[in-house]
Amino acid sequence: MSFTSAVPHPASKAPDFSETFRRAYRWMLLARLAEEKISSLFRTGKITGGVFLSKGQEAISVATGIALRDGDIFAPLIRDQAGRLAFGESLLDFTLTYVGARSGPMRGRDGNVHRGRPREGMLPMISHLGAMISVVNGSLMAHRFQGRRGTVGAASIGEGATSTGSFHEAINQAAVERLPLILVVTNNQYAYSTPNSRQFACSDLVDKAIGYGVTGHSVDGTDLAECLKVIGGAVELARSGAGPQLVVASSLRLVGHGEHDDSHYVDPRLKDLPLGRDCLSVAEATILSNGWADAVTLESWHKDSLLQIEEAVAYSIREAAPDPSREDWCAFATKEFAEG
Amino acid sequence: MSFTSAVPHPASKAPDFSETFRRAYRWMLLARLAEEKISSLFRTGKITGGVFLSKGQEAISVATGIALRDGDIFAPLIRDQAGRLAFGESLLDFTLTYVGARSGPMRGRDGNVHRGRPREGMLPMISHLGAMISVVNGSLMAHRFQGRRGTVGAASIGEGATSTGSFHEAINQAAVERLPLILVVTNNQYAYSTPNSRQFACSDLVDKAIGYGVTGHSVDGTDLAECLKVIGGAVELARSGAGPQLVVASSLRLVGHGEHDDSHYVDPRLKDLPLGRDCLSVAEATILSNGWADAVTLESWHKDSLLQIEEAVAYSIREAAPDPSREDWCAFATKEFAEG
Amino acid sequence: MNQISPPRNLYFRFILITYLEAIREAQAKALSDDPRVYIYGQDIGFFGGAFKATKGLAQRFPGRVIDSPISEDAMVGSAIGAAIQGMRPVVEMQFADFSTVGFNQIVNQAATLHWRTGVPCPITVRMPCGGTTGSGPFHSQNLEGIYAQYPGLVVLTPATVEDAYSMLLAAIECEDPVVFCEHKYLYYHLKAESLPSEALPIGKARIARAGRDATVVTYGAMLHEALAAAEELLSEGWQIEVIDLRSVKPLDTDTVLASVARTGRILAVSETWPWGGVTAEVIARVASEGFNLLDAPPMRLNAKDTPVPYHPNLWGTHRPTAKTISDSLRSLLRL
Amino acid sequence: MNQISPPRNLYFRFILITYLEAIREAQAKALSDDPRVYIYGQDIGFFGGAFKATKGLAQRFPGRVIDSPISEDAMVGSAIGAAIQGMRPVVEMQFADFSTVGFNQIVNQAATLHWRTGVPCPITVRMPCGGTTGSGPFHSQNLEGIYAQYPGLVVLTPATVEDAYSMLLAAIECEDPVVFCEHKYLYYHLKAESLPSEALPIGKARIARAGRDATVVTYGAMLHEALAAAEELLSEGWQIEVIDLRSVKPLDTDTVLASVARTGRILAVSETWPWGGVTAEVIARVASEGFNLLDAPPMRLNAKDTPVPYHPNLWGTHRPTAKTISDSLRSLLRL
Ligand SMILES: Cc1ncc(C[n+]2csc(CCOP(=O)(O)OP(=O)(O)O)c2C)c(N)n1
Ligand SMILES: Cc1ncc(C[n+]2csc(CCOP(=O)(O)OP(=O)(O)O)c2C)c(N)n1
Ligand SMILES: [Mg+2]
Ligand SMILES: [Mg+2]
Repeated sequence: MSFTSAVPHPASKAPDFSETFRRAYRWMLLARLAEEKISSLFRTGKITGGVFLSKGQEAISVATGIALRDGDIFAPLIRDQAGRLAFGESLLDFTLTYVGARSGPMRGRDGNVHRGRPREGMLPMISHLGAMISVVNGSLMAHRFQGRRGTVGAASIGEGATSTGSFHEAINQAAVERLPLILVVTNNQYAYSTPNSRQFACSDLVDKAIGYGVTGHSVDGTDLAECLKVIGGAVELARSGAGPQLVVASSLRLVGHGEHDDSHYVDPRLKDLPLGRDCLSVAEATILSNGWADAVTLESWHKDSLLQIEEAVAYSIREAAPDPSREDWCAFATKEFAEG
Repeated sequence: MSFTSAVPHPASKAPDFSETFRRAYRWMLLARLAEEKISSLFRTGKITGGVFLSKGQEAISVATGIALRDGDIFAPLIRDQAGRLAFGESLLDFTLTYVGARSGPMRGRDGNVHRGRPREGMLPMISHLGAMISVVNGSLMAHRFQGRRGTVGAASIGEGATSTGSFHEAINQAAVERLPLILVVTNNQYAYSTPNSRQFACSDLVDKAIGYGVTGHSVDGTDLAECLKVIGGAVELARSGAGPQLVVASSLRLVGHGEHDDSHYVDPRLKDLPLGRDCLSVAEATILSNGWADAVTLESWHKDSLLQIEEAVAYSIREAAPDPSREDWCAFATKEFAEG
Repeated sequence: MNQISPPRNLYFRFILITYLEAIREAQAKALSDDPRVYIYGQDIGFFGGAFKATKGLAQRFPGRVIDSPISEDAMVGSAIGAAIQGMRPVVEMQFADFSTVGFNQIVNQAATLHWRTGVPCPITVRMPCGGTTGSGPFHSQNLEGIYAQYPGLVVLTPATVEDAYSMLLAAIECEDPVVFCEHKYLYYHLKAESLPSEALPIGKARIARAGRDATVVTYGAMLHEALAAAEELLSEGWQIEVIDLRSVKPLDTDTVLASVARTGRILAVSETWPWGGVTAEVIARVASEGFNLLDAPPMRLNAKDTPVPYHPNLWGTHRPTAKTISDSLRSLLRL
Repeated sequence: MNQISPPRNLYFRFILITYLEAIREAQAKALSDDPRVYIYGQDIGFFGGAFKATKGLAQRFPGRVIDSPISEDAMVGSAIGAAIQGMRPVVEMQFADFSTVGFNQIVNQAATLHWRTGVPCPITVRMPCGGTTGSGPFHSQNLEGIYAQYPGLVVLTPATVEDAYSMLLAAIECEDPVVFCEHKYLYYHLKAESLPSEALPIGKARIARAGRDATVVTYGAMLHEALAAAEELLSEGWQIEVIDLRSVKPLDTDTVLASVARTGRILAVSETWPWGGVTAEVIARVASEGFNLLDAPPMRLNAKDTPVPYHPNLWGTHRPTAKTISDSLRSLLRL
């Protein structure tokens, strides 16, 4: 997929960790600022429908997206802005879809987080939680049939989605077929308003791995360095033929379920726990303390991101809205099947 | 529920183990012989539709049924003839349903293993695997609302049904609600023709327990003594408030998936493994070696069972078949809703 | 109005009750009148539900308004078990669209139980349904035409504040499993001055507006588009009768035929997809049972045959509106 | 005939091919002609499937006929992913009735993909459907009327050996997701001498028997009941035209209207439940688009509004038969 220009392309030779970290950080920053922009547009009534933000989960998401390559499959969910960018989704796909422009990938037919480019490996989520995982499985089965080696597929879900039958059938299917699936479960402590105590009863979701016969990994989702190592490691394991990898990342949802939600139900004590940290500030601190970049550079990245976002938004809001009279109103690919 | 007369009622004081074992054995024997009778009727074309037998699983099933009491809930599946009898289903419910008599519990509307008496705690299975477990959960939630303490619910499934989303949602629901559910999974090595290697990838299905936060138990399903101890123990744990219990019993299906199936696909080597033993012969040996009964007594039990079966079958085949003209053909309980 | 008003307040003329509040009040009444009633669904407890249809109820009725895991199959399955044991469960789907993953328990377990065993299955599955701007393909669906095909299911589609209240109470009292299609578009748009103490029984349609020139048969949010269309045509001298089906299964053929007997013309309108569904059933019944009452070919108006679009421009064209309904009526009257 | 006959044998006049074998041969041909094709379902590999529809194929096409876990949702979901990546998956449901647990992937993921993204979803979901004696409520269902309501799904209902073969090939070639309703009652009952090399396209109905006095519109197993009824009425001097829809979505309204233009009378027959479904859609279309062609009220004949009964006595009354169809025709002709 075509990357936006914001971030230098990965060097062809294996990049060193600080370089990867910097790239990841810049995707996180771009995602955070882009989502803040959409949020402000939403508050001023310029966005129709729901707005779902990733705040607090950018590290997990970016670590997933950045570990994937062209030819891999990615099924992001509602809090994967950073991972989408890192996987190669252009900022315009994001802004055009949120404003519902006809020129966006969903052409105004579907919106916000439901965007994707299936042919390029970026699956467009349907709302039904857990439903995308088996679609990734099938993509990987296809690659196997086609003799395409070395590709992997990552699916992202929240802890709430682990209660769906679809999640269960899909991870078991991946295990039976020994597919290179990386299933990243972000445990952000809430499913909408529902706390973990009402969602599951195991002491740690990673304990599900053994019951499926897949490898399990746990990671502190607020620590980008950890996420890059653990999720990157899981992706490499899958790529090398070790079968499905279940990654459980802990974090806290630092925003409402959607921008309509004030999340008053969140237990304030959680915010003081390590998992309540903002992964972006943690990553920033890591960069500075390691001297991987100085404050001036960070500032320039920040400015640069804002510029790109302004550009993408300015372009997108000028784009034409969909025109019902130009729609063929036919759900079939075979147009002769259209009736009435 | 009313017990058939074959087997002495459980003494009100806790019966000693040998007594329980004898009762269990007699239900197993009755189930085995009753199923053989239905099988022969099927082969002579006297039974319409499918015939599904329990051979090789009577010990697991009876241990479940016998550990339950009046007021408990039981969701048997297709190989639970012994457990049904032990729980209190009359032999007539079995024969009347298999011949499709109007006077049977299903009145010819549904057949064979799909019978039940919901109000008496015996749930009538629908075919969709895994679907009965959450129905047991709800029954137990009702008891909690109603302040009925000390009841439990048991659901029986095969290892193949562990691949269904319904299984997953239901056991997780039971765990979250901490319900007194006993979920007995009989791993008989095959789901119809499908071997375990194509069904799941964990080394032992009991490893799923930790991922749900429920207690797990393993048991040799060919050994009645073990089944009575382990399943009986699990039921007591659930009754005492320890939450859901997952029991995984190993066995081998010693018959076809249904009587139409010659099960040529079964790996012959499995028959030589301990799990390939016939639980009925094993139980018989246990009885004799412990002197809990002598050969003459066993013989009399055998005769007695055959008599009951002949009686039930003779009665049932004389019963009237359903008469379409006497049906109201209305699926609603509220008859005014019937249309045309 | 954000908190629940204690019932008596509801009768003060100056307080207006929305369709959504009527649903909440009906649940409050059922919970207080009948100890067998409980509510189960995602985020419906302390949080009060995605649409606030249970706001305050968990606090008012401790332990009887329960948050479920994201497990629609188990949500419905457990309700069936509880109903067998004598409870009156109300299950809230967060959106009707998500009932497709609880589908099997509804259509194969709940719907068949009474016919198979003689034991009724009195569960109510609340399905917030229908289109609203910007909701897109998976938060806008109308599935009444899917569920109504299954024997044993009662499918209700309240179109007014009064019906939202009294039909939900009737659903909870009903011995049969009820799919309760509450329309999200009406949640806030509709207001009434008070809640009714009595109502038409399940299965009876209502003449929402009397007329003599043509009959519009519809339900749910489309009722209000149809009423607006009827108003518009009045200015052109046409008197349009509008029938609110209220219940699509059972379907009140008699009321529809009696109306067609007066008007000789019928237009059936639904918000959902054109193949099959309520409009096909209504027109097929009228054509076969009331053929000689018809002075003109019966007409149907449905949404377009695509998923429900996200963008308001597209959504506004996808579903019927007062304008497209009056256009259809004009051609029906010309026939 | 127990093994697969190599295709050439099929053209020997003395070998009769069943509907079931036609389905097997179509899959064999698709597998050998198109490397993108694979088959996925429970027990379909070494075992050859619950009905033996894939017998021998796993051996003939190693690695391309795959046993799945009992996971209908994941079975369909994975087929969708494979289709996006360029494959042509065929999914076998062991019984159509079990598709209710794979329902969401079919109606919300497969059906919407092309409209949402422009990327087609060429999957074929084979659904052994329909009643057979003693099969009961959960092994007898006909769900074409459920799936046809969803935009984006093609729903095929082959009624002959020839169509079972050519329509399955057409389904696999089709760019759209296809729900392929193969009727279990026809599996062994129907035989043909050879398999066709060409066929009508998807969406075209077929006049199975020409007549001038009335038109019966039906599909699947009911076609043969209708043909028997037509034969019976011939002895009474009536010439009944019988239309085999072949495809219920898209639905060939033109062929139906052209027939009604000749006969003036229509009876729509289905094996499934009376509310909605194919007969409602057919009659609603004819009534609205062909009103003036009708000399008598259009009629419908469906199964009774209960689950499908287990006992043969009840089953025989639950579904339409040649007898009830000819009775309906007699009253239609009297009208
Ligand atoms: C099958 C299904 N049921 C219900 C919903 C409604 N819903 C949307 S998001 C959500 C909460 C998801 O929580 P989680 O999986 O933890 O993800 P998070 O929002 O925390 O990232 C729910 C219940 C849905 N989308 N799909
Ligand atoms: C959801 C669903 N899919 C498919 C089937 C068809 N089917 C009936 S029994 C069976 C095999 C069950 O195997 P298992 O659960 O191991 O039980 P066992 O027969 O071995 O006792 C299958 C696939 C079904 N009943 N339900
Ligand atoms: Mg969460
Ligand atoms: Mg098994």
